[in-house]
Amino acid sequence: MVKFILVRILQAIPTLFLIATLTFFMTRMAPGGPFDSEKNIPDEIKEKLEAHFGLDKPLHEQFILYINNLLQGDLGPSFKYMGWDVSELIAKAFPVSAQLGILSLCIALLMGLPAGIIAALRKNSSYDYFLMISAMLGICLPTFVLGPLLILIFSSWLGWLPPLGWYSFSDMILPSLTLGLFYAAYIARLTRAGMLETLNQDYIRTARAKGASPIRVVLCHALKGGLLPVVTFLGPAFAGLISGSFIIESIFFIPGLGRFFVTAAFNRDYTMVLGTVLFYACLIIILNLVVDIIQASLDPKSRGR
Amino acid sequence: MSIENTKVQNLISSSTKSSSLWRDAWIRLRANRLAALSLFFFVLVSILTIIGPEIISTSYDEQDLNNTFAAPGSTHLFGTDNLGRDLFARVLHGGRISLAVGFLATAVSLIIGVAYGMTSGYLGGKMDALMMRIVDILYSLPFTIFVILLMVLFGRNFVLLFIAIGAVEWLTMARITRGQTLSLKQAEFIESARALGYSHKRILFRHILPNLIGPVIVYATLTVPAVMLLEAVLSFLGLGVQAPMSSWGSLIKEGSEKMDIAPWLIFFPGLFFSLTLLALNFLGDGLRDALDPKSAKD
Amino acid sequence: MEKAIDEKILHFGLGSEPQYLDPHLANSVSAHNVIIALIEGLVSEDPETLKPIPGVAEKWEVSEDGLVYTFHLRKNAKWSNGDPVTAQDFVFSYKRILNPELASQYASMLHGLKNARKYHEEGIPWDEAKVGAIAIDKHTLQLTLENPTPYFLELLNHYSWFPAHPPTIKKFDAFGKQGTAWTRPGNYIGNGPFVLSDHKVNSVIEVKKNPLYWDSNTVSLEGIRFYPIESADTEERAFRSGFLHLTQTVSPDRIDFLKTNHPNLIHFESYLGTYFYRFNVEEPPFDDVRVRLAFNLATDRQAIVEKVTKGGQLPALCFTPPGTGGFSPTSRFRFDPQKAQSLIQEYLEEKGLKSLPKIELKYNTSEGHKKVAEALQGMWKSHLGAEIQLLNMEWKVFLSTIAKRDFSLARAGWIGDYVDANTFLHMWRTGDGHNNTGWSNSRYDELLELAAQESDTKKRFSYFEECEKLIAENAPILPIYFYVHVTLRSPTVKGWYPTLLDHHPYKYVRLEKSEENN
Amino acid sequence: MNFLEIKNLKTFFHTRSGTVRAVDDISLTIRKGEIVGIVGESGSGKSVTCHTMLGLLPQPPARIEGGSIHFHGDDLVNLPHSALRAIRGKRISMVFQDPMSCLNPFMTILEQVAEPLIIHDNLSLEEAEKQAIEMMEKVGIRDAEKRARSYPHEFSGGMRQRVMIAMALVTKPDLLLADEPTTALDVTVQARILKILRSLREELDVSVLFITHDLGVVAEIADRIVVMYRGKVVEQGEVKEIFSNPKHPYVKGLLACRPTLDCKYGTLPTVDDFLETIEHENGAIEIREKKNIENTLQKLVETKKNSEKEQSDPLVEVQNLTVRFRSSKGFIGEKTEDVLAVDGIDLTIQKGKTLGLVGESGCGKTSTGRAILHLIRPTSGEILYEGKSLGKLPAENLIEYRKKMQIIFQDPYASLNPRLTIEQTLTEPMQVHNIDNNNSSRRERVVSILEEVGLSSDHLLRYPHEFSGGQRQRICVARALAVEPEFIVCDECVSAMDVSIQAQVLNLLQELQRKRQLTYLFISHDLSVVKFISDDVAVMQAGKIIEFGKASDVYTHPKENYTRDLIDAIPSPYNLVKD
Repeated sequence: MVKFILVRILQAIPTLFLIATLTFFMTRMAPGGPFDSEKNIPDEIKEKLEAHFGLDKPLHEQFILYINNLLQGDLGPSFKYMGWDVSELIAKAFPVSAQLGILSLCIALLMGLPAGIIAALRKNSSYDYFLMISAMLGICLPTFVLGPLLILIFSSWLGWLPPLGWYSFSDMILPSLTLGLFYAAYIARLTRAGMLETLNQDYIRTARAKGASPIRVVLCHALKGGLLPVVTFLGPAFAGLISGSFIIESIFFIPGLGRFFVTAAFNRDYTMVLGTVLFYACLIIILNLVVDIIQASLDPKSRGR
Repeated sequence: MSIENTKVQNLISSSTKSSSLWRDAWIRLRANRLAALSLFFFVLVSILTIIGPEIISTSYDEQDLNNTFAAPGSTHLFGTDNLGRDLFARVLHGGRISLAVGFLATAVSLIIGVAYGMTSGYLGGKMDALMMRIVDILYSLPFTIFVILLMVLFGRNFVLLFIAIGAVEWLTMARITRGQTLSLKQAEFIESARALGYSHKRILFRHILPNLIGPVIVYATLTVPAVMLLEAVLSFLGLGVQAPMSSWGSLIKEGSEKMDIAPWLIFFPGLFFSLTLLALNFLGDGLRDALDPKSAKD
Repeated sequence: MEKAIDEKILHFGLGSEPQYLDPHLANSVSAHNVIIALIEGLVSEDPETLKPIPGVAEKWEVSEDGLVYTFHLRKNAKWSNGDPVTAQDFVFSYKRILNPELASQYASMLHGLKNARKYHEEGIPWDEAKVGAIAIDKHTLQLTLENPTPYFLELLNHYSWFPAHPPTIKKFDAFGKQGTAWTRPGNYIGNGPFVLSDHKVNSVIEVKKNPLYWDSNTVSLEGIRFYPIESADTEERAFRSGFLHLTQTVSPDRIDFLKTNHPNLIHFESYLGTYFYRFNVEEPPFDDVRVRLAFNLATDRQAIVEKVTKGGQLPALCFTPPGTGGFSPTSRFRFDPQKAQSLIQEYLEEKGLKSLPKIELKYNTSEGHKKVAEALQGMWKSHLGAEIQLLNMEWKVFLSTIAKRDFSLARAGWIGDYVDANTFLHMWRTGDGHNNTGWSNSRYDELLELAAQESDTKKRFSYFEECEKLIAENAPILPIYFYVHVTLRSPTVKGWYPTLLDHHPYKYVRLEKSEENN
Repeated sequence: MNFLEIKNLKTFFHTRSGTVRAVDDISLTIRKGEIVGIVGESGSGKSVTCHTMLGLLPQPPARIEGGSIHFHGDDLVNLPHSALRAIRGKRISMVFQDPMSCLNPFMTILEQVAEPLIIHDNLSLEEAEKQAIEMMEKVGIRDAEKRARSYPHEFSGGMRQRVMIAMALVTKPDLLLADEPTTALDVTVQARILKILRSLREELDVSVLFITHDLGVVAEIADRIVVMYRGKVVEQGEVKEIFSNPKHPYVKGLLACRPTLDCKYGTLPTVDDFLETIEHENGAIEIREKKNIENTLQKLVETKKNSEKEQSDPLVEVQNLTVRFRSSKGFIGEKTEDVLAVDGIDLTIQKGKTLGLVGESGCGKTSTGRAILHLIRPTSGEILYEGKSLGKLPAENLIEYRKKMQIIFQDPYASLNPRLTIEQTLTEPMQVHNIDNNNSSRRERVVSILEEVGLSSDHLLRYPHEFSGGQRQRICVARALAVEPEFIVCDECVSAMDVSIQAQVLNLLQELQRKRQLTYLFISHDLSVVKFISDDVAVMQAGKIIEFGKASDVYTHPKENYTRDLIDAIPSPYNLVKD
């Protein structure tokens, strides 16, 4: 197991290097720079500005310098948020995104799993159709429609919940719900499919032949196998929740990593873009690893390895 | 000899009820009410969006500044938007763009994914391991992020959009194809094809590819809505198509801002978008059931 | 909101996170909005007229030739750590912003100071260059100018003229360096009515009342919370649900709705700015003045402001907004589609063309720009038969496109930095960094030079008038409308007046319960 | 005492394509302590009967249309679900066919064996586990205590089936339903499992309903036999009675068509030789005995006399063949495992003769077959075809030999490309090898081959899924014949078939051999079948050939103990009859 993890970590290094290189040159080749603004800066001032941040050096030198700093754990200063280091900003923004992600995931699981299980047990019943059509709607409704809709209903009309911000717990409900519903729908579908597949297995028949009650059959025998696809999905889902939450973060004005990334990209905040992309990549790699480990521990066949 | 031959011919023409798997699948698909309805709806929407803009009298970019935010009515079936443009025409036109993006990007991912996955699965061994490791590595790229980055950095460009989205989606396609190829490769009919001395090309294209198509079609059907959603997300960030053209995504984006003052602006594009996605998803599910021989047993 | 009123905390939608909070580096309106709460300049502004009133300087004298200003600093002006604000602090600040090492974008604002350029651009040491900023004693500051500048006192309200606390700057080694931590809460030492108490990036900037401020009795608010909400929709939702007292981002589509339903909330305030399009005069078809004039003549500005922007904007029939520093140019641009058509016809015949080539109109991504562009696209199509292709670009891409002059027609806008026509007309000089049209006229350059040396208002205005005439004749640009600031403001906010530069000194702002507010 | 009595039970399946009368009016009884065997071919309704008893059928599509199942006074058909659950696993237990898929891969063996005790007897976990381990020891799992916490995949097939039996018996039920419990196992393992079942019946005084398609097995274990055919019971009675004096033509046919070690026929009789079925319009089926069976059988016996072949030249020689599989799990770094499938074997296959290759699963016989055809690369060793080494041939010349050597696989479902019509499947090899240059002559050839394997030109445009298993195997044979081969590897090609169909395919293979002078390598785990069809026999164990010789010699005078064990493990009704 330790060896497996080590190998994966070793493999991550070239991946990260590749990502860093790609992103570095992509951002640099893009038109515009971090100090462009509508009121034109005279060229000499711009040159000075660039010199100030080492942007005047040849590109490859800048790259070597960046990688060098990266190896020492220095992601550099942000160009958009002057006076802050990229690592500081990520350290502040990531917990917010993670909070949002975990809350959404909890909502998604709490809604998706039971829905999926019920739909699978009552296959082709009206419950099943209702749940699955709702789930499909949940998947097809873009978050940027659902979000404003929920705000319209719960804050503008009913006045129950705040429309934006990330200051107290009540602020977290609407965004987590908006984000969670999509994944709840997805998980419901996955759970249903997984459960149906498992319930068709021969060993479920064995369990029934033992005289196990339907509840026991589901809980003790079917659930573990049926949820395996859900577990596989959780890794990418969580990564997606965190890196894909920029829409929610912008609608609800949440100071999460996604919003930082998008603003950074728009502002040509080179170091911030690089920092966030690398951070996301690390996160995804780690999450994939964690999911693989969990999956292996759930599946006795791969446990030995 | 020629007599024999005609006899055979006669026999062939008289043997009627031969049914290929495709036909069976088609029959099963038609029997699935939800999928059949979805297919019908989808075909209808496609026709509407393809020929609709050409035959209706109002153009999607014709402004009437004196008639902005008109509610749906007889002159403007779906009402008008902030510049007095006819929403019906815009929804039809937007659908054309959205569907084009959905299908072209899916086609890109399909071609790359199937070619890659089939090669990897068929070659097997070290090469397969290497190729799949590359896919694993690419999987760990934050791809949505990259698409946004690309679009932000290099401006929007239709071709770029397809490439970017196709580049995201082909990975899963490659994995599916590879998995299928691997299991097909071990199927005994492939082994007998090898025993019969068939060339690799023949085995790949005549024996493996047709048997891959089922799962690939299913996945592609499910990719189209995913791509359309991604395009909508890009539209939300202002990275969608160029004005005055619009996609459903950008129409929904505009509509969601005016939800409270002109609800029809979100209702109609949203309805079309969601129903189309719904139809594609149900169609995908239906196709899976229809094409999957396992479900044929039930 | 009730709670906010009791607490006297103003909630303010900032639009975007300011890049800098350092007055010598700041480059945006959002930075301005925060910095004026934290730092006070030599003079302050009257909240209604923006006329200079005493700030850190309690009084001042101007020499007869208009070149030497002597400021007497008030003795009770203090930094937020208790240090007195001295004349030396100002000199230090000017030296810092002009320091070439610092690479400040707005350093050129101080080029009006005598010999400031020598120090800033030619690298001559401060003392040798004899820059016209001298601290006569602790409380007397003498500034000498290159040219008589009638609007000099107004200029002083720009943050580039603001002081910074020298010991703090030195402590953080920020004299010649950007991106230091001195602007963080806890480090930030200012002399304004408020102090920086909290800064969560992308979430909130919070300032609290400064008890050491010399005029703290006037300050009614206990604090302000600034929210850098980039999304206009989100900001508007925030206002509607009572989360914000004030927002300045209002989608044009909503204006009608708000005007009918919430007339007490929506405010239209004229703003010192012009919305216009640039032609690239070096590329066909806009290399021909007739085409440029034809496009101008085919533009129904009245329709744009009435039907599209709807915010009470004025159609721009000249470039400088009327009444800028007392100067109102004659309206020369008009709507005459017949004339436009005949000009185009003439042009086409001469060139042997059947129709105009397809023209790309570039603008940066925004709902508002898109609407105007789409409306114009329609007008030009019907009046001139011109095929216009709209191309929206992400902001930074757009900027670099404009700078490279890779366009034939592009959106632009200009907001005055101070209340004088010069801030507008200046940019069309040959080779000016903001010109970007390729248009050059030696008479125009000469006129501006004459105006700069002139202290007689009447004569200056006649030079400006001639400049406007040259612009209208040559049409390197296509003015569309003069900006209006649309603000959504809760009726509980008092002491907030419409001003031309959208400056609103917070020390006069109050929050009061209002019967209108339900 | 009849403690289980099934009366007039009818279970139908209502599907979209019509009603299937899976169990059609059957009656049978089981007495205390008795082992009753239900025998029948696939689709005869024997498993459905069993599942109906425990209410395990998915309803719909299944529906019990009538009849009763009386068990200790309860009618299982009308029992409420909860009451039925209390009986399931407690008083009636069940053992299924495939011990791999029927054990939950996510639970330990112990959890699963102890579970019925926890469900029914409310035992504490400790007590339940203790009893479970005891029972596991009883069914012959050594070190049960130690191994109980393993997962199913860590057990071999035989061990898993023991686990299933332990799980079924742990609650000391009155009745055990065993649904083909030994079908997936090797003969030697099967023999051991049967022995365990017999002894446990004594020890626990449990009645057993034993379902199987294998007459040999049922003869070994059952006291009474019930023969089912097309949803009906066609005959039941004491084992000896049925084997020595079958009354129903179907039973007679079934007994006759099964190749046995002392098979007297040269060509196997088939069930169709004994009976004809007439389907009446109301869906009822009438079965009639054919006349002149004795004559037909006599002819078949005669074919044996001229089947002795003369000594001929070797066609294929295998010299020191070794096949090693390297399974590596990943691109870099991870473990590689070597499996030595074939360990330096020598074989000679004579022209026009059949070499039978027998062995238990995993002994390397399949790898041998594929290595001979170069479908997998031999790790070392030589394959000589008419004296020429195939290993040294360049790829393009190998194609020539592909024409001469063909293979038929076990699973006719997987060996046909489902997307091609029969005609496409059969003409494709001709196109590749340029046999006949125009399509009409190819079609003619295809038709004649189809007729040769017992199909007709009607089938040309059909797709594989429209055929039954036996027909598909005929198509596979036809495809192999399409290139006019000299040598065919038959890899377990009749193993998955019912005996009646197996007999037909074996007859077909023999007939083709006679007509076309074919040479076969016949790979099978079934010693009786191999004995029937082969001239020479090679016995394989753990990658090595341990015995090789003329079929008659090997079977009558096995030199190796292993061979003897294999032969002794064959369940045979005649052992019983002879007693």
